[in-house]
Amino acid sequence: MSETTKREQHVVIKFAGDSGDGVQLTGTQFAETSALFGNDIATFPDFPAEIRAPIGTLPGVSGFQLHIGDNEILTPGDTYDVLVALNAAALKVNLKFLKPNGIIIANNDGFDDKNLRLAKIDENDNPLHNGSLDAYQVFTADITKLTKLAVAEFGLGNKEAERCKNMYVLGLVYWLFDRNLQHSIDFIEKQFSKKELVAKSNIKALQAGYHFGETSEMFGNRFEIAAAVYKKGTYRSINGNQATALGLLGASVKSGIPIFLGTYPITPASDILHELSKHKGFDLISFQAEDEIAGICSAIGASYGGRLGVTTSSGPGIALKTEAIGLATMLELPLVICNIQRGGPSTGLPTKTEQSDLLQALYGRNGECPLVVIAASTPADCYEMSYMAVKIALEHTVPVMFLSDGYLANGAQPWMIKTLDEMPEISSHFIRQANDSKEYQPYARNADLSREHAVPGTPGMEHRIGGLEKENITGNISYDAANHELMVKLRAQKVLNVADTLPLQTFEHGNKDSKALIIGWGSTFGSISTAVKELREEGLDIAHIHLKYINPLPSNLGEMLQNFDKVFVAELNNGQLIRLIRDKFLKDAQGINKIQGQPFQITEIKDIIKHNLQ
Amino acid sequence: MSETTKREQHVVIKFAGDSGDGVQLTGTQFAETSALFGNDIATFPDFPAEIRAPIGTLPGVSGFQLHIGDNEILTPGDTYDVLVALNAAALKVNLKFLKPNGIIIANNDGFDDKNLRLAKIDENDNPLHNGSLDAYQVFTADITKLTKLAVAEFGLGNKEAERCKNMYVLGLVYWLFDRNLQHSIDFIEKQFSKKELVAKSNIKALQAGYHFGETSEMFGNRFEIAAAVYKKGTYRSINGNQATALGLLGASVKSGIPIFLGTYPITPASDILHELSKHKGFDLISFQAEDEIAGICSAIGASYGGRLGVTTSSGPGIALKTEAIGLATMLELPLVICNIQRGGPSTGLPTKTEQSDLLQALYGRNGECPLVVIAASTPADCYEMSYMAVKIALEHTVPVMFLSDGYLANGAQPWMIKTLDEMPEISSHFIRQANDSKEYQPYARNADLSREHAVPGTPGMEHRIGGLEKENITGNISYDAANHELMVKLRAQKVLNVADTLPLQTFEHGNKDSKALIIGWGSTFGSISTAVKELREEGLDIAHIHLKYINPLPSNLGEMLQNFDKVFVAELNNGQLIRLIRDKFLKDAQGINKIQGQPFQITEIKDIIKHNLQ
Amino acid sequence: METAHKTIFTSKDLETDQEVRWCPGCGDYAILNSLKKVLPELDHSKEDFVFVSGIGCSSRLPYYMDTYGMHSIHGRATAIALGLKTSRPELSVWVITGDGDALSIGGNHLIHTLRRNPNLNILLFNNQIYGLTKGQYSPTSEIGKITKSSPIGTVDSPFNPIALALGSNGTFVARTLDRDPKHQQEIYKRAYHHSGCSLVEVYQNCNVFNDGAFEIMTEKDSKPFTTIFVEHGKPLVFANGTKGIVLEGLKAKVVDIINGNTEGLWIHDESDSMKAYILSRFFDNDELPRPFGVLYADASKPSLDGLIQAQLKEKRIDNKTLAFNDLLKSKNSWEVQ
Amino acid sequence: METAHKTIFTSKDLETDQEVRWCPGCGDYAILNSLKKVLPELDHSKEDFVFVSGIGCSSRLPYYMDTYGMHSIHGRATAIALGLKTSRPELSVWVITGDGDALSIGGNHLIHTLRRNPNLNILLFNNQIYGLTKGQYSPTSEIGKITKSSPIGTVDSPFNPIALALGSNGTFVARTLDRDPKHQQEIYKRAYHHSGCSLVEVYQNCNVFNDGAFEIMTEKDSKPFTTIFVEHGKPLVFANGTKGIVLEGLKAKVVDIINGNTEGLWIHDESDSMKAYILSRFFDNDELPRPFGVLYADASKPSLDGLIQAQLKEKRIDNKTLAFNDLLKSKNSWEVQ
Ligand SMILES: Cc1ncc(C[n+]2csc(CCOP(=O)(O)OP(=O)(O)O)c2C)c(N)n1
Ligand SMILES: Cc1ncc(C[n+]2csc(CCOP(=O)(O)OP(=O)(O)O)c2C)c(N)n1
Ligand code: SF4
Ligand code: SF4
Ligand SMILES: [Mg+2]
Ligand SMILES: [Mg+2]
Repeated sequence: MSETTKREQHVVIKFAGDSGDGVQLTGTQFAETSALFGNDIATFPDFPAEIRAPIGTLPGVSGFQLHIGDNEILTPGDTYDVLVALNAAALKVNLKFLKPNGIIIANNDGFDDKNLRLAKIDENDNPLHNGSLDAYQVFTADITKLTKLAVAEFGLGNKEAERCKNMYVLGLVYWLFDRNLQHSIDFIEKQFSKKELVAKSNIKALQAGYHFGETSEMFGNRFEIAAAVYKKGTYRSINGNQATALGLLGASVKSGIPIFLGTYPITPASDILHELSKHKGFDLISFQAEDEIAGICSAIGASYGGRLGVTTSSGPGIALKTEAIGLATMLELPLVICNIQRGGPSTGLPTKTEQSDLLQALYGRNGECPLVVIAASTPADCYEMSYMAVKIALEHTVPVMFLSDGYLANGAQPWMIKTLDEMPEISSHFIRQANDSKEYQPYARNADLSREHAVPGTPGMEHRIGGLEKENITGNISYDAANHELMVKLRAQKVLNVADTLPLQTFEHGNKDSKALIIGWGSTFGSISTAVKELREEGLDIAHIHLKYINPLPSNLGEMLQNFDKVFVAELNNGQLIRLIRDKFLKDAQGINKIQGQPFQITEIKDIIKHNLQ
Repeated sequence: MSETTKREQHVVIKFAGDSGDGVQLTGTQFAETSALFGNDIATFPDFPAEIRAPIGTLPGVSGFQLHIGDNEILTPGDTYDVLVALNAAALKVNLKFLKPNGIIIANNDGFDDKNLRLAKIDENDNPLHNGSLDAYQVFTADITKLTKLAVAEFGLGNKEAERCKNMYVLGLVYWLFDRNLQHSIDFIEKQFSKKELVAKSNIKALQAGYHFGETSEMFGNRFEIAAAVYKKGTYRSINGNQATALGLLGASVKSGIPIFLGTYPITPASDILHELSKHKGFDLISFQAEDEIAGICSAIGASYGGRLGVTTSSGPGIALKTEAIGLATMLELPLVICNIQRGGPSTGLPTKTEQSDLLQALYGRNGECPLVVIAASTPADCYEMSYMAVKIALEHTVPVMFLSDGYLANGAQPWMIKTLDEMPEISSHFIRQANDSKEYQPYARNADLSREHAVPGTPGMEHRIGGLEKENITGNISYDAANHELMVKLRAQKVLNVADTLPLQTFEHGNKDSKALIIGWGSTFGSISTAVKELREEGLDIAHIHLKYINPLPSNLGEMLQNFDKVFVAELNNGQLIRLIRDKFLKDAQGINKIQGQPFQITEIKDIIKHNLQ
Repeated sequence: METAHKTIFTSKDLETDQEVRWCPGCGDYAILNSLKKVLPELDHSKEDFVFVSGIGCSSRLPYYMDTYGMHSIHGRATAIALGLKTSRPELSVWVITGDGDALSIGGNHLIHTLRRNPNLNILLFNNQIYGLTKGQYSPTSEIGKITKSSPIGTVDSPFNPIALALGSNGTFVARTLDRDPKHQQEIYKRAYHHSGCSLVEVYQNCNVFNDGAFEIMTEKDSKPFTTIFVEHGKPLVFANGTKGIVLEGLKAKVVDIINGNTEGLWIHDESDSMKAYILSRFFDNDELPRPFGVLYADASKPSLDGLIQAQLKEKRIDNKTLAFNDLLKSKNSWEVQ
Repeated sequence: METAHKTIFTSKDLETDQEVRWCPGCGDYAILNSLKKVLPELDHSKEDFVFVSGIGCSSRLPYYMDTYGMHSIHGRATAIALGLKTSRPELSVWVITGDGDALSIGGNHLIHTLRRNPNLNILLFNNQIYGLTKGQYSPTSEIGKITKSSPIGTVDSPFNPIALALGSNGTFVARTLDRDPKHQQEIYKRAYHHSGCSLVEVYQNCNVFNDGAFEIMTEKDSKPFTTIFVEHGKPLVFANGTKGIVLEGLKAKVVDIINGNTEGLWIHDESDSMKAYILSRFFDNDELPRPFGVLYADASKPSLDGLIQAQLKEKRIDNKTLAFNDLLKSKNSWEVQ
């Protein structure tokens, strides 16, 4: 073998092909194998809105972006080192983010006349041959043909044989990065345990791809990315929706209060439903309701009965739930509402990411109806934050809105597993047993203004609650003027009191005397943090605060902001958190906004800040 | 006659009784007669949430407050000069707002043991006899008995006879204020045209009450309130819901585009439906849908077809419409959404007034979904502002939220009628005729960013629109990143552009160099304006800005605020407009808030301001 | 499902300290009273009853019953009750709703609840009007009706709630009326004992906004001729025993009963869904009396809560903490030493 | 209602510049093609057709038809279409919807639209699955079904859409299937010509998430035995003429046809709502074939848009400005000089 090995600290690879080509699987497998190997990773799947968009077309391109490194990786990367393009459309769509001199691995068979036409490229202008890719290292192979040849012995039909090409490519890239095939072989065997020939063909394709890398001498060198240095512990790869499901479930186990999930499918939230409905063993009821309203209402009914009501959705579905969130606020029952945000308004961009439901979360209800709003910052953080959503809901007897988004939902990272013994205790306020000591008053309050809820079936505590204004303490209907004002203020204060139990805000980078401050929230953590780190390395003293608790805001936030003249608020929307910051702290904050259905690129943030500070 | 006449500039009268006693009618009649006489008036009906609350109880009390004067009257008044109490509960509930030395007219028959018990007053502690009312001028009569006697000749049943007592009281008070009975006699004759005996009995009761005032010498003096000096014109008395209905209808007639009202009943908005459904002659379709969602969606369908889609509701119903408002925003079709606000959150206080849906109006949708939001300031102003809602919706091809509230909805005032020739022109952007000159592009834009909508049936312009993000100009579905950002910004700018066509903001009182500024919006106009006027008379140089256009804000508002160090924002909520003011103008504004389901009292505003400025 | 040790209580124990706030003369009082009579006779303890309602005059009922109760939001009571009942199958959960609440805004939840068949008892107070919002037409108002929102008459033809319930696969569908407390009580007991979702349509007079809507079915003189009270296994007889119904093919016909001979008359069979449907369609034909009673009852379909509990039982994990920690690690985890 | 001067157009004129984005093999293609065949044969001009859809794979259809169209929000197409049709009764308005869109989130609008009877044509693409959201069960999925959201099987028993439509007082209820273009076209034409609300359930294969759901009803070998195509006035015959259906009392039974003798067989009568209901309930009985065709059609009920137009016509004011100004003054106005 003549190849050399290039050591890299981190590499970004983009697998792209037609949405029928199975590149999501290729990407996931590569990610998992790399994580198992010990790299840090961040992934970003990006697929068409259609189930099966027309084959070979530009809108039909499906992509899986993967960033692997030997130290902390916080984003899937701005630009790719390696682009794997299974057809012409995939190349055309993705080329703009390939680094200069980056590697292109192209499937010749995906650049025939038909594919060129579908990609709206002139048939006489095949980019693989017209010199337009001279700035890159291009490696081509007849991947489709080679795959079919490789699996011929198992006698699959033509289509089925062709479908193994994603494994062929995976093998090839495994070779390029010197990775072990075993994890993927195990996976294939399990996946196709009932279809022996398919399993064998896929394994053969995988191996053939690997061997092709080895024998064809097509690449000048291999890459080596050392394992990252991790703290001791047990790790797994996890995406945001899995982490959300597990955080909710874990909190339910820890608190001993089983979940009732009342929900309605919607992209990109559905996978939480899919995941949770696997876990009935935990006494979990998952109810796929007729619509979002029935979803949240059934969850309220369950909370009323002493379960933990949970509902999950995305923007359009949350819009439908707002009336019922008001009811839960009046009832002062625990409830967790997960909004996995996507591009809006209206149906918008269902498969794209955005942070544009924050104002809806904060203000989107009739009447004075404050809501606890918290947001996860990374895929793995969804575990902690959904857990916290449950904890706050149960301990403060309030509905809590947990915000995630499409980027977190589908993006994956290695995560050091936190078992339940490492998670905080959770108490709750359900009365389930008769208690003769004093008369039960449903709206009597604890010091933090939470209330005790006697669940139906508890003898001697029969009572009625509802959505009309209630008299403090007794809970009877009251139209009294002063009582209403009192109750509005109590409900507001109750939400504010949550801040007392939350961790104080800290700086991710910099400190209160830094030259400028950038505030972010939710899924932009990786991009902002990396951008700030790089800026700091370049000598700019920028501080970074990343908010996970948005209502109430951390109690020390005002103090932290005090000294700054220059405050940026970076969000994937047209300016929403910034309204809160300006309103609360009267800082002339400036927005860094992107509304493209895509996460921030690190350079985008850096450029704006540099431009503004110079 | 020994009585003297006291000249007053204005008097506040509260009629109160059991909700079965017909005090709303007494009040309305007195108001209309006074308006016809030429007084300025402001009314405030305040009734229980129940259809028929239990007779004689405290929650069963129904009240009608009326302020009449010989010059401009802007509020129903803080405290009463005269309290008419038809039973014990009515006295108990209302006494706290009677002025020292004020007049009480009490019906002895409503203070018997049973009524005292129902009012939770000790039977031995009748307030009419225990000296507790010594600070007032108390006049009592056996009104029930006197009424029955008066109408005995017509042979009505006991209950029916008793029911005439509201007319007896009306007669009595007419005498006290030296009013003519004719308007009420006409009214009774019309109302009971098919029940002659009932009509005769009521007229008799009315006259008997009047004569009792004259002959009993019970009152020491009569009041005289001169007619106000009005500009020449035709006047009528109008409440907010009537005015809203007429404003919508007038705009439809002016623009030539017939209304489709898709709605669902809810307090306090239902009367707009009731009023509009009387006017099918104007080609108006009123559709009482199965729910609020179908209400707004049918209106969107109608707008799509070239009608003027209108939907009306109150907070809880608006919550259900938010997803569809997003659709209308994406479709860029005209649509008017009327929110007649009530006390919230959730079902809240359905019959009480509040301004707590402003943040919902501004921000309560998923995604970046800006909405034009405008608010009426007085009952009569509902006519102009609902008219403007239509004008903006049609001319800018946007949905518009028109805000009113329970106080405006039911409160009445004299209004100088503005016929259509006095109202501004309204244009629209429907294409209904084939036009060969160029290819139709549904999302091509006019200078103000509005678009032309070819309605179905127009040959050669077939096209599809929807809630997914659309390519600019063509309207085709687009997931393109840059296009999405462009479209979000275009939709935002389109709303901002509305400000270019609106009147500039002016000061109601004071100017930009005044000592302090109070900003209000919507129905608080009367209270704030009166408070400021009085403060200015007392020597405090306070300015008042009253906003009717909230999104976009008037373009000169920032400039108007510039000089002020002290800015108050007065609202019937826990602080909503103030967030916008702080956010936009970074002014450390201070809230004056009341969340009691009741309008501001003038003194409440004055006290806070005085307290803060001293 | 019944609680093991029912505690004894009386109707009086069901009174609350809240004043009843319906209009004097409203049919809702009679329904409340019938319920108060029935509850003590059932197998649940007082604390195990829950009344969930939406919004409307009728939906105020829970405040007047000293059991557990929730007065929720308009149209959503069925969905809330479903969440509660599946979470706590040992409770006796009742939904109190109106024709607007259940059939207008809440129509979707109603039909889905019926098809899913949770063990709830739904009492639909049908007064053919929106009472609480002061008199607009409802989805059960007759076409042409003049109301506040239809000053020249409605153009919407109404639902037939019984037919709708049958078309939604309801497993227990019954009708009763406010003015017949005995019948009501019987029907409520039957609804309670039905395992699955029971829908009871209760004709209820709103004497303020729609007075007399059912007068001909409740007044002594006309009632015998306009109504028919069906009982399982008994012939369809009405008009004080002078008339009966026969089924000719698929058509119901009124016949005279001669000398008390009921032979050949339609024998009511609760379990026959086709017959139930034909009964439901008497509604469309003014010549036929309006049927009351249990029109359809099918005990064979398992209840939703039963099915859910069976799944939970089958899968139940004892040591959940252990299992959860294992679950965290189950998916390709790796150790870093 | 028909436009006076229909302009001629062909199926090809209905093509749009949008690429069709359904999965290869999806049943939706066949439905689109059948519609494209039917439209030119109807009485409206091309610009007078409007397709309104909700959200779902099926709801993408309007993009592929060069008529007017709106791809709206999930479940609300019927409500939007109602607003459009009553505003513009001269248009031919079609609703394109899926089993999730129409029966799950949109169930309430569907049943209310059916009872109100606007002259719309609703095509419900029933693939017994949520396609667009990648494979959760729908309200028509069979109980026990394993899907992404029901990994150990559903506990919800499904709707019978035809029974639901009849229970909602639908005036035209039909069923067809993607694999039979001729039949589809015939049914779509019938739906179009029905004055009132037409509901057509179309069995549609989702070959990605629920492949083969209707296979036994579409595949050559089994189709004759599992399906029955009903026609008004004709006996109920299936299995290539070897079997028929008789009605014994209220029960349908399969009988053998001897020597082509169809005497005594159930004769299909579209106007008989009871028979239609019994037909709808074949669904519950595996021994009976699934009926296709126009199961029920009642032309006697006036359409909502017709009733509304009649009211508007009756009340129409000519000089609206004058009338409006008068209206302003009508209520006790007074003059100040
Ligand atoms: C979301 C919402 N929409 C509308 C209303 C107003 N509303 C309250 S009750 C009701 C209808 C009541 O009718 P019905 O259910 O028949 O009850 P009834 O009063 O006749 O017993 C309406 C429209 C509301 N409270 N909430
Ligand atoms: C308010 C809202 N809730 C949920 C969704 C997500 N969603 C889109 S389509 C769909 C169901 C599609 O099923 P169906 O109507 O049967 O159409 P199919 O894709 O099977 O043709 C769902 C749940 C949405 N877009 N909007
Ligand atoms: S309005 Fe009608 S339904 Fe409501 S309480 Fe009064 S009588 Fe009863
Ligand atoms: S997912 Fe199913 S219904 Fe949707 S396009 Fe693909 S095959 Fe058709
Ligand atoms: Mg009702
Ligand atoms: Mg489907």
